[in-house]
Amino acid sequence: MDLTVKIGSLTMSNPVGTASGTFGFGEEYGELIDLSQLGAIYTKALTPEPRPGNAVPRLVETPSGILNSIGLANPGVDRFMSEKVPFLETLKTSVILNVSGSTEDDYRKVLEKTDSLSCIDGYEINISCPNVKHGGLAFGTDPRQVETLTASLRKMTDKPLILKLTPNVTDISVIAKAAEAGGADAVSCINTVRGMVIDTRKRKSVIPAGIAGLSGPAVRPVGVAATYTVSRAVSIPVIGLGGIMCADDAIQYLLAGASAVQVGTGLFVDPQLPLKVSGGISAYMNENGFEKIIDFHGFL
Amino acid sequence: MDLTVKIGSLTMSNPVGTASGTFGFGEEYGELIDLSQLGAIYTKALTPEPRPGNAVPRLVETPSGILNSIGLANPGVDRFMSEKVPFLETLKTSVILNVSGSTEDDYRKVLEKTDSLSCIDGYEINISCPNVKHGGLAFGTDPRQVETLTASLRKMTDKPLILKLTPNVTDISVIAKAAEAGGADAVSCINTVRGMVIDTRKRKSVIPAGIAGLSGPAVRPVGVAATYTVSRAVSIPVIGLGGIMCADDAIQYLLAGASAVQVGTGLFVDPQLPLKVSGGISAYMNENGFEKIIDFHGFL
Amino acid sequence: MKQFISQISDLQSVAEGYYRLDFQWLIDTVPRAGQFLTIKIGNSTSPLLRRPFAISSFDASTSTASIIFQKRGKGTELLSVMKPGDDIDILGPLGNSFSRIVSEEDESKENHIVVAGGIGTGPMLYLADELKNNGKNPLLIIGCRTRDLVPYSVLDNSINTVICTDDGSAGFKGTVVDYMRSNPGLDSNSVIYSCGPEPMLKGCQLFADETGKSSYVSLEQMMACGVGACMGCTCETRGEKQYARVCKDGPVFAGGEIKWT
Amino acid sequence: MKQFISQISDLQSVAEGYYRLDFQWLIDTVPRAGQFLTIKIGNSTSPLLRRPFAISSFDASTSTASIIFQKRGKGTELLSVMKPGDDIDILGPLGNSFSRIVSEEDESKENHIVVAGGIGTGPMLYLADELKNNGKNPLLIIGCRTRDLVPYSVLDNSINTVICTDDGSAGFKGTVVDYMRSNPGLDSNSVIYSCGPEPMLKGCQLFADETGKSSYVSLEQMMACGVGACMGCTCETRGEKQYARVCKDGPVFAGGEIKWT
Ligand SMILES: Cc1cc2nc3c(=O)[nH]c(=O)nc-3n(C[C@H](O)[C@H](O)[C@H](O)COP(=O)(O)OP(=O)(O)OC[C@H]3O[C@@H](n4cnc5c(N)ncnc54)[C@H](O)[C@@H]3O)c2cc1C
Ligand SMILES: Cc1cc2nc3c(=O)[nH]c(=O)nc-3n(C[C@H](O)[C@H](O)[C@H](O)COP(=O)(O)OP(=O)(O)OC[C@H]3O[C@@H](n4cnc5c(N)ncnc54)[C@H](O)[C@@H]3O)c2cc1C
Ligand SMILES: Cc1cc2nc3c(=O)[nH]c(=O)nc-3n(C[C@H](O)[C@H](O)[C@H](O)COP(=O)(O)O)c2cc1C
Ligand SMILES: Cc1cc2nc3c(=O)[nH]c(=O)nc-3n(C[C@H](O)[C@H](O)[C@H](O)COP(=O)(O)O)c2cc1C
Ligand code: FES
Ligand code: FES
Repeated sequence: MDLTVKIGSLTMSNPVGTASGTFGFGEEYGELIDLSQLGAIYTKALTPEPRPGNAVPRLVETPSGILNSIGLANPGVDRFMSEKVPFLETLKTSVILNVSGSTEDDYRKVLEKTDSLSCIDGYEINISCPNVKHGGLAFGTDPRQVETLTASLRKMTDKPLILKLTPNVTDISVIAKAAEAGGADAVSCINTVRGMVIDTRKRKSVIPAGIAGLSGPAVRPVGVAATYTVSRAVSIPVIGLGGIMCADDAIQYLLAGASAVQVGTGLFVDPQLPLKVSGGISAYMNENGFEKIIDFHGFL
Repeated sequence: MDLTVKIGSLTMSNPVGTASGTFGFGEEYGELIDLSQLGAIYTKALTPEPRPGNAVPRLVETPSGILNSIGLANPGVDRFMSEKVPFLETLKTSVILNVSGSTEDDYRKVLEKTDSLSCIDGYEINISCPNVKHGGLAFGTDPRQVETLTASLRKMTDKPLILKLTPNVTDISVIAKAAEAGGADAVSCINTVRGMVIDTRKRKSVIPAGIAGLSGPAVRPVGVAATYTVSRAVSIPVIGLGGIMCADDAIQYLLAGASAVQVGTGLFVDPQLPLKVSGGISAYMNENGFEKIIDFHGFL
Repeated sequence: MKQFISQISDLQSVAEGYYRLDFQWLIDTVPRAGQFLTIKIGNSTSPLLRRPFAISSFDASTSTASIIFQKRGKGTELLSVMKPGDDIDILGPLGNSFSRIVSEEDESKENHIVVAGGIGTGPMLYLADELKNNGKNPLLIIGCRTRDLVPYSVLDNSINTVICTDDGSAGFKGTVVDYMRSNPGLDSNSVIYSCGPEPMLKGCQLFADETGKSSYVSLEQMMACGVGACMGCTCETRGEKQYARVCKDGPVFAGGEIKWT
Repeated sequence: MKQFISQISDLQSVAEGYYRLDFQWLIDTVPRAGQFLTIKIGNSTSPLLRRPFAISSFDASTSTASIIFQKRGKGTELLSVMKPGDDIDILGPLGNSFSRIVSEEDESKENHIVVAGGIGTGPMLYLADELKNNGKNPLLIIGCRTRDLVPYSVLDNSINTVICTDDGSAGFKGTVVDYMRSNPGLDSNSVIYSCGPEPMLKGCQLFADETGKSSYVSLEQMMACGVGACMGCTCETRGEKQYARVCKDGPVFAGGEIKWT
């Protein structure tokens, strides 16, 4: 039985990674989970400059989900190099750097400074960020912007380039095709869903920033639907995520067409979850006589 | 204290109605809830021809939500006239007819045949339906189609015209503005969110139709965010719904900018919920010294 | 039908993974065999929907109703750990009942074969009881995979009962349909009532058709409202794309009305 | 820090709406005052996140740890009805502890004033205990709205304790800060530790600043991961838009580090 997954030139040891923003740069969870058994670590978003993040509270629980507005809090690329890279260099696990920005240039700057690092095995481009040059609408909502951005980054790196799609669009398949046309090696979906919670006592949004991002099991059906739609629109691999809380959930994504999955919010409930999920996927493959991850595809 | 709500020429006795598709044409729940205390009954979708609906199962539970694909099962406008109208005529409650179709003509046909009925107090136009003449993309995803459809229906009726928005779009405010430009008296949001659940044992979608509609508390933050966004984009009233399970949830919608709310999935859990919600809204108004529903607005 | 908060008077395991729950029936309407109720389990949003269960017995003298349920998912798991005295939120009685559907002609027949399997056992115990009280002498046939699943403790000695197990660990070895086939004594002037897994229902229907018996089935389907409003729980009936609501038009149907697939 | 499944050894109400939960501490690391753990409550997806609680006592001889919690929402409601013997899923110990943050100079001072309010009571009982075991003679000041909220049953007689109630129904009438202000005897060479509602923390900080005392606070914030990975639980610190993670850099901070708003 072969659990490996190929994304561009990279081979991950198994399909289960940790979702960006929920696992930091890997260090914090190191005491709780054997990092070497992860298929991949998708890091917290990195921007050229350090970002302090948004005002608090940044989190609120919703029915079977959480709403967050962290505000891309991260140390910036320079402190990343000095503070995070030494640890990442000790890992054998695939490390995918999640990159964010407010302009195309921001993304380029991060790639420029990090492309030569051997501990970075690929990039996941977070296009849910508002593009300040285009009236603040997220990059990921406009197929032309997505294609241009992808093509521009494609020229800068041979490492796997994964475009991370937002579900907050009319037709996610159009965006996925744009990423493919721009030269992406894969797409991942979904990023968080737009949501809001109001404190009726204080009569204001619980999260000061207002509209924020919904994740967790509440949005799993949304992620599975997006994965299903996207995997029928493109021929590059799709990485599925959103609300995975057990192996069965991950298997839904694989059957929907994903080649790999990520565990995000689920980690907060059970730090061991990624390993349980990959164990459960092997067990399912065993029971069903599947040899490779590709055997999950084509049933729907 | 004044709980009434004006939508176009109609005054509803209170802001809490029952969401389309969850309350039939009012009859079935009559034994369980005092219909005269509802702000409004939004009926099941009506199409010109009878529709049997989709293959079963049509429902599956998801974390804090349900996924449905009823397929607009309804008796068609002719049987509606003979089978449902006599009951509706006995009611004092406002009745809003939810209208669906596959072409603009379908919507027109329903209005044509029903506009003279005195028991119909207004229309809610369900534009989440795929437009067969436009490649099957939902009417509600294209602002031009929405404006044209609204304008066309506007000419046919003086009754309140409520356009029901789908959350499955990049920018819901653009769609809301199109409805306003076409002459809508109000918009309601949200219809269900695209979702999918896969049965990993059978390796197929639980719901034969594949992608279906997610509702219930899981999507409440999505509905509140949409209501917030839409109420800032248009000056006509907004009717908020999605996942209301208690008065506090409804108050979130009102504070977000809604002038009225609907209870859908919540009815399945507690048939008395609409009355509890309107009771809770009055209590909140009392405690906070609010005189009218409009007093909820302007805090965010 | 009414929604009411009742108290659990008893909760007992009756077979491996099966429980009988007794509770106070606080409204006047007397529930009939085939009718069901829905229970809101817990007060979290997950599980969310009310869960439907058929009534398995009703004692008018003590106003006690009961259901027999199988632990299947999180809803029934939570239900199985409740305690006597705990509140439960009931909506019922729902659905049509056998008495409303069975034709007068069939009702007056001599032989009534009541076939139960798995989670269909509850309503069929009640139906057998109802038939007995109406002066009939029903034959109750219960099919189980194996002996541990037979709810011996809730069986009524005064009702003629046959146990069938797939593995022969109790009673007749074989399915309920195997049993009926191997008993040609059952004359064609019988009525078969069945509730249980779909293959069992289909088997009973086929057997009834072949041997010229009447057949009634009680169906199951995912439900949301339970009162006929949402069109979520339909089953396909004879005729081009015709659907009936299991919760309101059923759950009991004349077997011939259903489009078996 | 480790994740482990433990068993509840005791669960008692200690004041109106407050409970003390004792459980087996199954790992080697000894938890320190100020540290906390997170508990996954129930196995539904709602409540979803693990809930954080500070350790309120630790008995090495029996490997028993405890928390004191207030019933606030659905998570703590579910926790309050659990029973001895039930499993609980613990992740801990988390956070930095007072012992890691308090400077050597402050540690060596004579006077230690431990101020607790509401859900901050647990960690401060433990801190007072720790100080006592280190040979200090701490003064514990507990602020409550009213008498029924005072957790008398968990107070240690050997620790000098002052109760303050807003309504004067027990002990000193007034806030903890009122009490400190009205006792000018507290010399400036004291260290104040506080945990509780934010206004109380701010009050303690202000009082410490005014009277030249050292001040340490233990903060609370909505948490998701609890281990420093998600950046969800930050608090603003001195300096332009600087944030620290309450779960990892805290929850204990030198009061002067925090930007009070
Ligand atoms: C009219 C009717 C009568 C029933 N009578 C009985 C009975 O007497 N005894 C008994 O043990 N079971 C009965 N059932 C089935 C029972 O409702 C399900 O087993 C129960 O809902 C499972 O809930 P869960 O949370 O434990 O499982 P889940 O994990 O939620 O689901 C397990 C299975 O139960 C079914 N199910 C879940 N929710 C519903 C729902 N709202 N409506 C219908 N099916 C659902 C699903 O198809 C699923 O495959 C009846 C169902 C219907 C429709
Ligand atoms: C470091 C730390 C130590 C704590 N120690 C204690 C303690 O010793 N005793 C005690 O009673 N309480 C303590 N709390 C608070 C406790 O975590 C909350 O009261 C509890 O999570 C409420 O859960 P709920 O489901 O009952 O309420 P909910 O209805 O979910 O929420 C009620 C309130 O609790 C807060 N809350 C909910 N979830 C979390 C979370 N994941 N993280 C932080 N806050 C949350 C929310 O701000 C909300 O206003 C501590 C919190 C933190 C961060
Ligand atoms: C606290 C938090 C922080 C996140 N930060 C990022 C981020 O920096 N970059 C990104 O692409 N996605 C980020 N996400 C989105 C997740 O990676 C993931 O797409 C989403 O949460 C859905 O998956 P889940 O339901 O498994 O959490 C974040 C999510 C959470 C909950
Ligand atoms: C079973 C079911 C049937 C529905 N049918 C319709 C419909 O016919 N027309 C319509 O506009 N919306 C329909 N909806 C959408 C609801 O009216 C509502 O927009 C959505 O469910 C969100 O609200 P809720 O979370 O309160 O249910 C249906 C929803 C459900 C659950
Ligand atoms: S469950 Fe709603 S119609 Fe049957
Ligand atoms: S809760 Fe995640 S960083 Fe503190």
